Amino acid sequence: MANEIKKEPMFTQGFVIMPYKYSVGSLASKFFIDLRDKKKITAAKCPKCGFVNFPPRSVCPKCFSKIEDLVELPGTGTLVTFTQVHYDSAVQAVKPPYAMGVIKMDGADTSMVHFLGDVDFKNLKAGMKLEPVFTEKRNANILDIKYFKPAGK
Amino acid sequence: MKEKTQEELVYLDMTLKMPFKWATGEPMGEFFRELKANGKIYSNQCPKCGRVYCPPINVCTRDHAKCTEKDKWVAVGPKGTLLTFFVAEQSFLVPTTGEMLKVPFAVGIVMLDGAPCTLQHQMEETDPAKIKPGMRVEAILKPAAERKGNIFDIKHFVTIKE
Amino acid sequence: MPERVGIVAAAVTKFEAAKPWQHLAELALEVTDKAVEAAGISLKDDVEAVVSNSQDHWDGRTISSMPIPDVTCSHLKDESKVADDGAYAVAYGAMHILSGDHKLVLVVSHCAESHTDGTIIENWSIDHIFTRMLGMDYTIAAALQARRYMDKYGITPEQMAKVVVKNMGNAKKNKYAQTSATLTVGDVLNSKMLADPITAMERKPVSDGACAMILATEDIAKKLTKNPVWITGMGNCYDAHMLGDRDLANCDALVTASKKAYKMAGIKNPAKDISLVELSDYYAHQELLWTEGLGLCKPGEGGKLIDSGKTQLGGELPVNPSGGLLSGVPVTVAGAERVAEAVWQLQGLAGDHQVKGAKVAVAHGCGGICGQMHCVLVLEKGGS
Amino acid sequence: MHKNRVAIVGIGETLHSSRRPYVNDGELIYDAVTLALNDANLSIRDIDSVAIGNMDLFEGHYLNDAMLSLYSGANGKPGFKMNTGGTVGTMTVIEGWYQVASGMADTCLCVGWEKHDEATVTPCISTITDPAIDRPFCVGALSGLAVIAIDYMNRTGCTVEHAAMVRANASLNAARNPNAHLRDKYSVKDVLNARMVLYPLNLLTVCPTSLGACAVILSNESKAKKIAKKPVWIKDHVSIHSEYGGAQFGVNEKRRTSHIEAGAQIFKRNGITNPRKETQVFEMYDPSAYCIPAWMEDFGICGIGEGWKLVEKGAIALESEYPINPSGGTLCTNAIGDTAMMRVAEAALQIRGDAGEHQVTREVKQALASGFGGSYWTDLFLLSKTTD
Repeated sequence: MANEIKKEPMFTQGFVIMPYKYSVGSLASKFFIDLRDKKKITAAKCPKCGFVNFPPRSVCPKCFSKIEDLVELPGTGTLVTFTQVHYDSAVQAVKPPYAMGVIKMDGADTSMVHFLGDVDFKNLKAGMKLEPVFTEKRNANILDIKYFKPAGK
Repeated sequence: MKEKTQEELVYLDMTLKMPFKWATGEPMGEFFRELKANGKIYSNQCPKCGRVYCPPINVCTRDHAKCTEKDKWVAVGPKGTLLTFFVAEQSFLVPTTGEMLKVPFAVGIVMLDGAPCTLQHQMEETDPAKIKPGMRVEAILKPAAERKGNIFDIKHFVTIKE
Repeated sequence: MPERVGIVAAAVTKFEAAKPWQHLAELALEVTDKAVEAAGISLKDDVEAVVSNSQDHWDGRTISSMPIPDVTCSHLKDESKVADDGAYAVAYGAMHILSGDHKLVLVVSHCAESHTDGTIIENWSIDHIFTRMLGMDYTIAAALQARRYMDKYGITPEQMAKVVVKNMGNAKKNKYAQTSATLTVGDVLNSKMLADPITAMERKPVSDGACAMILATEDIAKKLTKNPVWITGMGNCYDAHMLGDRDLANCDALVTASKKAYKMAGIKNPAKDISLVELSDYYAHQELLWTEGLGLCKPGEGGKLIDSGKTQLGGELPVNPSGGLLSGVPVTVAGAERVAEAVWQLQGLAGDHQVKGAKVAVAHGCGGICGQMHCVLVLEKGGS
Repeated sequence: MHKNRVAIVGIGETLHSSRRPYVNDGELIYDAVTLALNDANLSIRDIDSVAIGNMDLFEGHYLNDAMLSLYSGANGKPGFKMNTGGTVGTMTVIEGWYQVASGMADTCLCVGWEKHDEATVTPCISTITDPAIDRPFCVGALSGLAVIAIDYMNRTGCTVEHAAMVRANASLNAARNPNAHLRDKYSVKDVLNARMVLYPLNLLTVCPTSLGACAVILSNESKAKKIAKKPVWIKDHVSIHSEYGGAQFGVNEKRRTSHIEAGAQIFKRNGITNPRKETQVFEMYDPSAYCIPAWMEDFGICGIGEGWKLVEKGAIALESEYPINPSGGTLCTNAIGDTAMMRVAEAALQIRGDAGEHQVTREVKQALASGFGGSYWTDLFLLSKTTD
C-alpha cells in the first residue's frame, strides 16, 4: 500500500516507579530482630512433623502446617553450591566480582542463598564448613549477615 | 479472629524502578510526528464501519479492518466540547516520573471538532465550580520549537467563549 | 482421552533483539492476523474466545492485556489473560475446548524484552523477605543450579557448551530465529564469563516477538485443515520457590508434569516414542537438565545424551531443532513458541530444520527462578 | 454445552481490613486456603491443582504465584495465574472451572488476594493506561467510575440521593458480615455529607482499598457428591471483555456494554426470562454506589430506568424482594485480587444458607455473582443449589 506510513520509530521514555512497604510477618520479624540484636540465627520447626525450615517461614514446606515458634541454630553451615558473579546489574547489592552460594545451616532441613567472603573463589568447594560474618550496623534484614566465610578461618 | 500483639514488627521498604522505552507503534508514531511537525491532531476512521479513533489506531476494534491508510486520516480540533472531567485534589506518586503530582490537577475528556472522537488531556482551569460538561474548550499546543513528538506537545485545554 | 484438541495453525513474528516499529499490541496483532490467515477463518465471526498471554512487568503496564481485545477483535467476546509462560496459555486454550465451552480459540502471546531491564524484573520475582535484597537474578540462580548439577552428576562445561553449539547451528536453518552462528565449544567457553560457570553465550539473549495459535475441537480442526496437530497430553507443576528448598540438580516439578502428560497421551517410553522435543533452554545447562526431567534419559545422563549426538538435528531424538531460546525468543512467548515449532514439525512445515517423519513432539515451557514451574504438552500428527 | 458439572465444595474468606502488619502476603493467602480446606473438610493433599489470581504490580512481585507457592499449597501441583484486573477473582474461579470441567483436575483450589497496605494503589491503577497517550492523565480507577455515574444519571434521572441509599443499605449489610472491611452504619444523610473525592463520587460512594484473601475449592460432580454436604453448582458462567476505552467513550453509538452482553447470554442460555424471580440473590461487583442501580438494568435484572426506582423502594435490602450484596459488597470491602472471587463465595454461602447474620430471608435456589474490571470487562456466574 503506497500511502502506508513508516518513517522512524517513536518511543515513550519513562519509568514504572512504585514504592512498597512489605510486612515480613510475625515469625520473620522475630528472626530478623534476633539477628539484629543478638546475632542469633533461628529457624522454624514444624510442631507437627519436626521439619526445620530455614530461612524461617511460618508454613511447613513438608506438611503445610502452621509454625509459630523459632528454634535456635548453632549458626554454622555447609556449602551446597556456589558461583562467582562477574557482571554488573541494576539490582546488585555489592560490586562484582563476588561469590554467592546456597548454604545449608546445621540443624536445618532446607538451605538459603547468601554471599560468600574471605575466601578465594578457586578454593570454594561444595561440602565445606561455613560460618556467618555479621554486618556491624544491623537493620533487621537479610543483609545483617554480611556473608559466610570458611568456618574457623 | 484476633491478631496477637507483638512489640516490634519488621518492614522492608523497597522501590521498584523499571526504566522503559516503549515503542509507540506506527499509527501513534505518525500521530506524534504530525503533532510535532505540523501542530495537527489526527484521527483515523475505519473504512468499513466509519468508527473514528483518536489517536489513530491500526485496525478497527469492531471489524478488524485496516485503518492505516494515511490519506483517509482526518485532522480534528483543536477546538472541542468537554464531555466530562475530573479534578484530583489529593497528590500521589506519578509512576512514570516518580515525582508527586502537582495538585489541583484537572483532566478533561474532550470531544474534538471534526470527527466523533475524544481525547483526554490536562485542563488549565482547575476549579471544579468553573468547569461544566458541554462547555467549549481548545487544545493549546506548545511552540513548534519546544515540541518533542509526545503527548505533552499539547500543553492543555483552555476554556473558550464563542 | 475422550476428545482431542486440534491446533489448526500457528504463527510467530521474526524474533529480533528489538522491534522499535511495533507497539506491544501490534506484536500481538501481527501474529493474530498471520495465524487467522493460515487457518483460513474469520477472526470476527469464527473465533469464540481469546487467551492472551503477557506480563505486567515486562509491558510496564498493570493488566498488560488491556489493548489486546482491540487487536484481536474481541470486543464483547471472551478474552482472558494467563500471566505465566506461553505454554500455559496454550494449555488453558485447550481446556476451553475440552470443557465443551468453546469450539475455536485464539491463543496469543507477546513480549518485548528490549523495552526495559530484565534483571530488575527477575529480581522482583524472587522472595522479597530473605533473598531479593541480595541482588539475585535468574542468571546468578542458574549458575548456582549449573554448579550443583556439575557437582552431583559430573556434567562438564564442554557438555553444556555443546548445547549452544547445537542450538545456534540449528537456528541457521530457522527463518524466524534472532541469531545463529557456527560455533565451537571453545567459542562458547571463551565468551565473557557472567556467573561461573555460565558464559554470555550460554544465556538466552534479549529478544522481542510474539506467537499466536488457533485451537479447535476435533471436528472443526478436521474441517479446517488436512494437516491438524492434536494435543494428546498436558501436564504442569509448580516446584518450591526457594532455591534452598529444592535440590537444584533435579527437576522434580518437570518430572511430575511430564509423567502426567505422557500418561494422558499413552506414551510409555518417551525416548523411543517421541520424534522431537522443543524445550525452554533459558540457559545451556537447562537443556541437559530438562531432557532428564522429560524422561529422555536417566537422571544425571543429560551430558551423555548430548555427547551421543542423538539430540542433534538429524539424530534419533532432535532437541530444539529450531535453535531454541538460546538463539533468541522472549520470555513468556517462549513456551508458546516451543509449541508453534513443534506444530510446524508435525505439519511438515518447519522448512530447513524439518525433522523427517516427525509423528509425536513434546513442547515444554517453564517459568520462574531456575525453572520453578513447568508445562509439558504432547502433540501428535493428524491427517495422513 | 458443558460436559462436566463443577461444584463449589469449600469456601475460605479472611477478615478484611486496611492494615494487617502481623502477616506477610504469603501468610494472608495461607489463612484463606486453610479456611477453605477446613470448610471442605479436606487436606492440601486432597487438592489436585490450583488456580491463582492476583495483580502483579499491586504488590510489585513478578510471577507471584510462583513466589508464594509455598503458602497457597501449590508446590508439587499443577496450576497457573490469571491477571485481568478487577475481574481477576472471577477469572480465577473460571480458570479453576476450566481445569475441572476439562477433566484435567478433579479438585481445584482457587486463590485470590491483595495486600493493599504494602503498596500505593493509585499509581498502580494508573499504569493500566497506555504510557504514550493517557497515562499522564489517569488518576486511578476513579475517573472511569465517575464517567459511569454521570452517564447513568444523565440517561435515567438517578440522583446522588439514590447512590446514598445504596451505600446506606450496604452499610447495614456489612455491619452483619464479620469479614467485611468497613462495618460502620451510615444513614443516607451521612453518605451525602461525606467528603467529595471526584464528582459525583465521595468518600462513601466509592469502594475502599482493603486487604484480604479468598479461596474457593471446586470439584467435579462425582467427587463433590462424595465429599460435600452442600455443594453449590456452577450452572453457568460467561466472560465478556471490551475494547480499550482509554480515549474512546463510545460516542454516538448504541449503548452495548459487557454487562448487557453477559446478562443477555447467560439468561438466554439458561432459559431465564424473569431473573428477579428465577434467581434470589445477586452478589454484584459494585465499585461505586451508582453501580448497583445502573448495572441491574444492564444485566437485565430490571428495565432501563427502573434500577434507581427499585433502590428507592428498598427492593435490594437483605430481607426484601431482590437482595443485592447482602455481604456489603465491594463498596465495603475491596481487596482487588479477591473482590470478584468474594462475590462468587458470598453467593455460594447464600445458597448453602451459611451466610450467618447476613443470610437473606428468601430461600436461595439460584444466585448470580459478577466481576468487573479492566476497561469494562465482565464475568458473570449463575450458581445453583441443585444440578437441574
